[in-house]
Amino acid sequence: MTPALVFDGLLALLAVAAAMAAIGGRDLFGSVAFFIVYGLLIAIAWVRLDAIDVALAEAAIGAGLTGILLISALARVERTASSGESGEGGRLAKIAAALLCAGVAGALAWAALALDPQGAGLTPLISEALPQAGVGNPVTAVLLNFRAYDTLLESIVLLFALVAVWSLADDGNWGGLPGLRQHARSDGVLATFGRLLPPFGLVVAVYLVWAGSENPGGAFQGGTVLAAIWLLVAMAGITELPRVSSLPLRAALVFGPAFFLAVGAIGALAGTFLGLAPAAAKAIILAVEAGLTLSIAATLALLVAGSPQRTQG
Amino acid sequence: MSGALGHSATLFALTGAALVGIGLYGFVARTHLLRRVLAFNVIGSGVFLFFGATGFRRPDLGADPAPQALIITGIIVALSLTALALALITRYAALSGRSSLEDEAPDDEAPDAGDERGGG
Amino acid sequence: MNTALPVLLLATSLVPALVTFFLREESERKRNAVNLAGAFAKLGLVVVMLDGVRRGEDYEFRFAFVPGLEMLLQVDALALLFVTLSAFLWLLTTIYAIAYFRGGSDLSRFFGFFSLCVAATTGIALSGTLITFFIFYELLTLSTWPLVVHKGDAKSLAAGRRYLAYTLAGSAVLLLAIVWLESMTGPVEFAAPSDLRRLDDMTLRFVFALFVLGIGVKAAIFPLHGWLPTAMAAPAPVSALLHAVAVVKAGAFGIVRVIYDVFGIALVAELGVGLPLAFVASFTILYGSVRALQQRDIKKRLAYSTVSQVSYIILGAALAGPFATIGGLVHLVHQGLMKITMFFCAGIFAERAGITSIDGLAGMGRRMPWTAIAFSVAALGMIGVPPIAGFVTKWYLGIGALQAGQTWVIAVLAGSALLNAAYFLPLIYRLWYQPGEDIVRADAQALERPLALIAPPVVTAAAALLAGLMAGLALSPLGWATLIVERTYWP
Amino acid sequence: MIAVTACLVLPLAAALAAIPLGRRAPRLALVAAPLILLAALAVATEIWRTGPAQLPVGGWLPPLGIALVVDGLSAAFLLTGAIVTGAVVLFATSIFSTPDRETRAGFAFWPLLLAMWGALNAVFLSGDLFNLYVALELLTLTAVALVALDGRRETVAAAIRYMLFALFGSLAYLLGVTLIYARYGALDIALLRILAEPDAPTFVAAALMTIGLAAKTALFPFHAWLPPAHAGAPAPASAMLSALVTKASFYIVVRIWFDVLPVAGNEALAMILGAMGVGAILFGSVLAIGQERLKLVVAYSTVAQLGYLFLMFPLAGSGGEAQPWAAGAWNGGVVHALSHAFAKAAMFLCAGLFAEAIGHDRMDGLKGVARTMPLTVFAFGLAAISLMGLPPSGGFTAKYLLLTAAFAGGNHFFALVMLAGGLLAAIYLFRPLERAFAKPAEGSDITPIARWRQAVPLVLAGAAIALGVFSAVPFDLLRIGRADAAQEGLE
Amino acid sequence: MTFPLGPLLPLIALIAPLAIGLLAAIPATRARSLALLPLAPLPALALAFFGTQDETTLAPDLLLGVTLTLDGNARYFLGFVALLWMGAGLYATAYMRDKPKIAPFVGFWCMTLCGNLGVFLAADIITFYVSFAVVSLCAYLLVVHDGTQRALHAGIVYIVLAVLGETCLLLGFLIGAAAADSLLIVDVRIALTDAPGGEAAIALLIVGFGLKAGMFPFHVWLPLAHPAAPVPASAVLSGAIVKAGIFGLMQFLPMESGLSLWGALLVITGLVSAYYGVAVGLTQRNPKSVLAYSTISQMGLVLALIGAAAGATPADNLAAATLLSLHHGFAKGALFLSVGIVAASGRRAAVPALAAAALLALSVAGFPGTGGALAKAAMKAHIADPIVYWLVTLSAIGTTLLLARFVMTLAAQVSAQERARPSPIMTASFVALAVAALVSPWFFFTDLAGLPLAYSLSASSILNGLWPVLVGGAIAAAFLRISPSVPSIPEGDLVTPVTKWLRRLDGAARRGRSRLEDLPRPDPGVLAAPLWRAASVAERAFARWSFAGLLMAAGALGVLIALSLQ
Repeated sequence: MTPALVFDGLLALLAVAAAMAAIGGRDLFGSVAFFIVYGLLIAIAWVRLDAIDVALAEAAIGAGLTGILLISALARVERTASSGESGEGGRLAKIAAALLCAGVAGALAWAALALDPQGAGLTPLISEALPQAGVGNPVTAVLLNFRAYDTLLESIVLLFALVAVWSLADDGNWGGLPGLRQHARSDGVLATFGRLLPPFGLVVAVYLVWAGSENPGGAFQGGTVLAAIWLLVAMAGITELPRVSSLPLRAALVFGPAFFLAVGAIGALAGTFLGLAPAAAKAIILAVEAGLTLSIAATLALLVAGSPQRTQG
Repeated sequence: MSGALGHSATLFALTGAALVGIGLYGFVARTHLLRRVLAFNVIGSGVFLFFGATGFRRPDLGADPAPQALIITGIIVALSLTALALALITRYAALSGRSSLEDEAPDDEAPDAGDERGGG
Repeated sequence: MNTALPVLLLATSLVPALVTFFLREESERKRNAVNLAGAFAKLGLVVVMLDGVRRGEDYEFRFAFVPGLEMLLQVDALALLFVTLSAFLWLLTTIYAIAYFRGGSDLSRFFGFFSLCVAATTGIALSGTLITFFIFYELLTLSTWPLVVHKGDAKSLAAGRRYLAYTLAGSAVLLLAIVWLESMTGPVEFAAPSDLRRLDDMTLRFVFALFVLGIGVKAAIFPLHGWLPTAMAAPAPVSALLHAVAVVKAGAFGIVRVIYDVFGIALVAELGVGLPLAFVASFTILYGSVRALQQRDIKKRLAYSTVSQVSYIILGAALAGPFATIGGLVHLVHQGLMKITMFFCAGIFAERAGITSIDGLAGMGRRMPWTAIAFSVAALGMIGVPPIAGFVTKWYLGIGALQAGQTWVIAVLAGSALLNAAYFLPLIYRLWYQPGEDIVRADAQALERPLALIAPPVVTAAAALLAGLMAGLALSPLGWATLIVERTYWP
Repeated sequence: MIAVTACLVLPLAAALAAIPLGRRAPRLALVAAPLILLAALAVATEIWRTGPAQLPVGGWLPPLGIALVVDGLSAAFLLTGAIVTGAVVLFATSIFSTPDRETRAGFAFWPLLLAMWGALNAVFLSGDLFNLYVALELLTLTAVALVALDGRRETVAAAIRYMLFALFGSLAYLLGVTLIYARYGALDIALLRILAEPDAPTFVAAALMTIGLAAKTALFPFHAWLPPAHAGAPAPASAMLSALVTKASFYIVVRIWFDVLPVAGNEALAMILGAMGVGAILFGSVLAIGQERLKLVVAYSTVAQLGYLFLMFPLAGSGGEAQPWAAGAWNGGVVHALSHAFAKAAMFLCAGLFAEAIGHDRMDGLKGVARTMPLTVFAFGLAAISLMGLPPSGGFTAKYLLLTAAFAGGNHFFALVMLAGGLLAAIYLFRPLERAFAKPAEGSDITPIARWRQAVPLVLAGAAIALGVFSAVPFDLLRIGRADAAQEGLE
Repeated sequence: MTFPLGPLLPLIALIAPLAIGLLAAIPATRARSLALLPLAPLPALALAFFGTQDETTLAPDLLLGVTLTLDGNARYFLGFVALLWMGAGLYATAYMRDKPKIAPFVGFWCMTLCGNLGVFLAADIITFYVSFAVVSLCAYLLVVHDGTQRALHAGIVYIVLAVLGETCLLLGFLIGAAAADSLLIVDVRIALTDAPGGEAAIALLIVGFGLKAGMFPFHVWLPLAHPAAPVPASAVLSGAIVKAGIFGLMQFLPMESGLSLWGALLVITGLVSAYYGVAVGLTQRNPKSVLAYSTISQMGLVLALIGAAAGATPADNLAAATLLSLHHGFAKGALFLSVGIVAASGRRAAVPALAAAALLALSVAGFPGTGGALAKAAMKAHIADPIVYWLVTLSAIGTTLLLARFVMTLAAQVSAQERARPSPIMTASFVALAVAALVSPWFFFTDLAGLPLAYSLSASSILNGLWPVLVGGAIAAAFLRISPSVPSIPEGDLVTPVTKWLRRLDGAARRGRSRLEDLPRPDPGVLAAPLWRAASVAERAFARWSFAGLLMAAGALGVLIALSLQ
């Protein structure tokens, strides 16, 4: 029982406990809080699994952003709906559900144990093809070169999630300002943070995107940080999120995936769709990453802000 | 060192499976819609953990980058779906004043005894 | 050229149908022109083919749906018999319908489906494979339903519902039979019958029963005939062409095809399924006549008479001797001519004089002489009074039955002839010899207008008379039926 | 192959461009649609000439990179999707175009529709399991958004219920993909076909993926989300949902079981899928018969028709030696999916036009609509013919192939269920048709609809019929690159 | 369209009447067609006299191939029938001049004539059947021509029995033709004896033809129909049309093979008809119905003669029957015309008509010297069986009595206006037929009776013919004086009870059916309701996510288990 294994064991137990608390909790806000804790524990687990990129993503998006979304949704639902806390469904249904879920988990465990312990997956192939990928970090290589098509689709999914969220607005205030009015006191703590943090955030985001090509980081993580900064500024009341119908905003949102798609199309004209010549690969990947970061930041921020609720400032 | 880490891969795989089970229970059994979205995210992270763990069976070669990339993509997709789900739920709450679907008992009124009250 | 003709024959009613659908409601002249042109063209083609087929030409058109699953339009003598009948009667019914519906509503829709239905009937006649037959068989159901519900009132909708219930159930059974057979023996072609020995006898009998059940619905065999009397809610031209000629004949034609071309007479005899079918047909003949006797509404009585008459064809096919077959086939034409005349006249009585029940016919002989004459000639023909066409069928069926050793059949024929007399003679008697109400109805000239409404029944009555009188001619229905039997079934 | 890339890039580019364009999006869509249709056509002709093709994206060969696979099956679905979506785009320009100022629905509809089209093409072309996951998620996201487009309480609730089923489905599918990768270290379909072996991880993966995709295809008993969702969505959206979105996940199930893991499949699995199919046909039909709202009838009809698709699994491989064509059941299932796409899209567009004309969606409001909207009723009729599986429609060819396979394989029960399904379909589809043909109720003012808008569903319905008549071409197309498991079945 | 082969005269003989009938249909030539009526049978008469015997004319396109021929007896039948139609036609031109509905009368008159001639000329069974049907049907139209209530009632009875007769004939012909496998009457007759169901066929034919010839018990229509018809029509009905039945029996009954059983039965029914006709005839008041019953009686005798032929040499009997029919045709035709004339003439002008009628009556009774005597002699010469011989001779008494009754009732018919005189054409036609009746047997006796003329002049045969007439006359005279009250049986005797019984049967059937109809019929909608309710409850359950979620998890496990059962 090496100390690492003990740590991992503890970590796993803690995560499972947090998850059970989040799921079984009586108070909804408590559950969300436990969920965020659970997210961080999982991020640590990723570090233990030597997957730093994923840890970053899990922390930033899995725990952070999803947490914020849940909390803002909770606030809005609490205001309009009478939601109380109590167990529902008969005892019989509960036991059946528990049994079935255990069954599914058991099946998964059975499959996991039956896997070949020496399975190496695609590691050898990737390391062999890495030199032509134009980037050092294998994860970014897979993300933006070997399986660039997945990432392209994924970015479009994110963008259209926003379009879908926007489409749930009232017809009345279409074209208005996303999200609710923020009224932070001008001299309050939030306002000071709003003025202090942006420069640091900006630096961190740019670094994350730039470093992503060689070591953990990347467009998504950088974009999330930028989004956080923009939200902070908006919450602090310093700037107002642009109207939904403003053209520059929409251009910014669409720019990332559109540029990526354009790169792909040009590649196709030259023979293979999304084909990046090894020489120019690094430059192109970085350009694409930059574009993606911009769009992802805007999209994530607006996702948190939600559909347009107000027509004037 | 490598041996221990090898074990932790299976450990995390099992944790992933457990998380999927727990998340599934929350997703299916709880009627409050926000709880279901939360449970969905728990299952999601469980699946990714399971996937990541299976990608780390050979610590000597380092974590397999392919699963990592796929997991990052998965997280973004999960986020998008969660965002849409939450927007729908908020809109539904605003329109109907309910936090769970009509045909399912809202959390507070369901009597403990007997099976679920259908209808509605 | 030989492959083009069958398609052309089909097109002469398919094209007008599609064109009429897209014509506006008001463009009546264009619509009438298109339909009449189609009818004349079809008649012309039929004449050309009659001559060709007699000289031994064969016209064939193959079109593969799925490779191996073929649509085959084949013009053999049997097909031409049916096509000639439907072409000739389509022309007359179109003329009749134009006059009948002067000023009616939804006419583009009506004539569209009307021509489509004739196209389906032609398709059924020309079909060379079971699948082609089924396709057109279904097209017939679908194109006749809108005609049955044409009036749109509750009664015709109920009739339409009942019609669909019967015919669609029948087609499901037919499809079951076809697929069951073809899954074992591969696609079945009429001209080149594949050996059905792959299935054991019991299954073959069961499949044959399914075939008869499926097609029997349209042939209005008892107990599948329920839809025919209720379908009388449809307007007169519909019940004239469809329920006297197209639909029921398609059913009878189908059974003839199944017995002669799919199973083959030897197999039918070997399986011993011919006799039960003959029993069923005979029962239907008598049942139909008895029920007709009880009806007070003219069209209902004619409908039950159709139920009984169509089973003559099936009886002829079931007895499967050369004479019985000739009798069955020739009755296909004779019954068509006679029955359509009576439906025309019933339509005229209903439309022009508002008479639908039998008692209303009193004294109409004087007021509407031409209609009454046509009706009487057709009625006498149905009873089997020579020299009108009906007796030729009864003669051949009788001889055929005796040669097949089934003497009981002539008793059925006699019984049915008496029953026919029992329910038709009172009509003729009322027409001519019972004094009409004294209230002064519009004088005869006013009632029997326009000519286009009155001419068709007179023409078909004359045709029925000629078909009987000149039965010996080579090109008469009897001559052609004999040619069919001598050329294909008993060379 | 430029055409394949065009099929992917054009819709996604158009979707992205539609966001900033806002009010001018309909014009963009009208320009993009024909181009994409041309691209799909080019793909089909390309593989018709040179056979199936595999295109590694970014030049990286699998298992490292993602490969786009184009064979007969994908080309057929691409082309069908292009035609249906093209028609929906044309139809939607009359509903979702607001030239003066941008509205919420006007802004959201076009990007979502074009993104959905891109997702569909991505699914049909992708040869990588995880890539299929991402494409499937984009499809589900846009679908849920389109369902909730109306913003009414019922449609948002329906969208949430759809989302719950879809989330479970995607998680299950994702879990399956992870297990496959963990087990074989590869995600490419062609590679996996060679590597696959029947062992624990593969079984768990296959089970999860099958149930996940069954939920997304709304196969009985996981169908309950479909009717409220498809009936609530605006007409063009529900056409896309019923015709194509459900088919995408069905396409993936076919890929998995016939291309990736035929070796893992066994008799028991085929029977379970068959049983669920039978449940769908019977349950969906019974519920469709009782509905009062037309869109709900059409939605439940989708639930029923999807049942036919899954009958393909138990029947595959039992083609029988008598049939001249190979893989009858597999072809039948696919042709049924394609003809259902055309017919259901046409039917939903017609339902939309009816709702627009009479102001509400209840069926009794349809009285007399055949007189004022003949083309729409004709289109609805043609679509109904295909759904009932009556000739000469695509539905019939598919039903015939499935029936023949059922009989050749000896499982008569499935054959009977299919025939019963056809009859039940006739009941619930003739209820609206019957009201359309009825006499219009007094005082029901039906606002007239432009003829060109009525022509769009007619073209789609015509395509469903043409698929039946000219089914030789799609049949040969489907043969290109067909998995041999399609012929031997899953055992 | 192949041109008919063989001599054309038979065809013309048939087509001529049709042509004239057609003229009547066209309004312009309607008046002239009545005038041409008597000429209609001319070609047939010419054929009878000059036509070559046993020559077949074939018209393959008509019907199923019409073949006409003229054998021995047919020639005589054709001849006297044609003459009778001409006479009646002449009478009709006068009779119908001022009456309404000339066109239908002339039209159906000609069609009946054509059918009648066709019966005698037909060589194939189809033409025979068609002609027979045409005669039966068109005769109906003549019967109901006046349109009175009595005529219509008579028409109904006539048509019902005619249809029954037709059906019987059809069945008989079918069995015969199927056995003979040919349409020619000659082959059919030979095949009938040993055909399967041959006896049944013969019975059916006897019923069919007997009904036409007024054989008991199928005679009921005759006394109703003949009197109801206009005078010329009744003359033809009784004189010529009835003979079609007789000729049919002569053509189809297979005499050669000694059909003893049916022969005997025929003789018995013939004699029964003879005596029954006399018995009921005596009770009648209307002279026409008396004549009708006399026809039944005379035809009974002819049937007996044909029946007797079965045993002995058939050819002679049939020839004798032809002679008997010939004489009866002329006489009965004339007598019917006499009724018309007497009715149209005043007391004074009626005397010669009554005298002539009485003379004809005597001739029918067989008073020596008249044509009737010869015919009776020819008949008696060929009856071998003594009992039959005596019965036949005694029947002469009955006939005399009946015809005396006829003359009495006729006398009562004299028209009230003293000076009324029948039109000369009427009397001319009556006289012609009367003379033919009295004289023609003399010419044909030798070759038809197969006996020298001298035989009839011999003492024994005269005496043989005389005494029954005298006895009959005496009884009639006695009856005249004491004029007892004779019970009056309604015309058509058996018809009234039978119709009452039929009406009761129909009522019962109608009541039975109405009870059947109001049985509750299950409405499919009602049956489906529980199914639909159960399905919608299940649907609501499936829609609930907590249940559906479980279902999906269970489904996944189920599939997993199914797969791992490998």
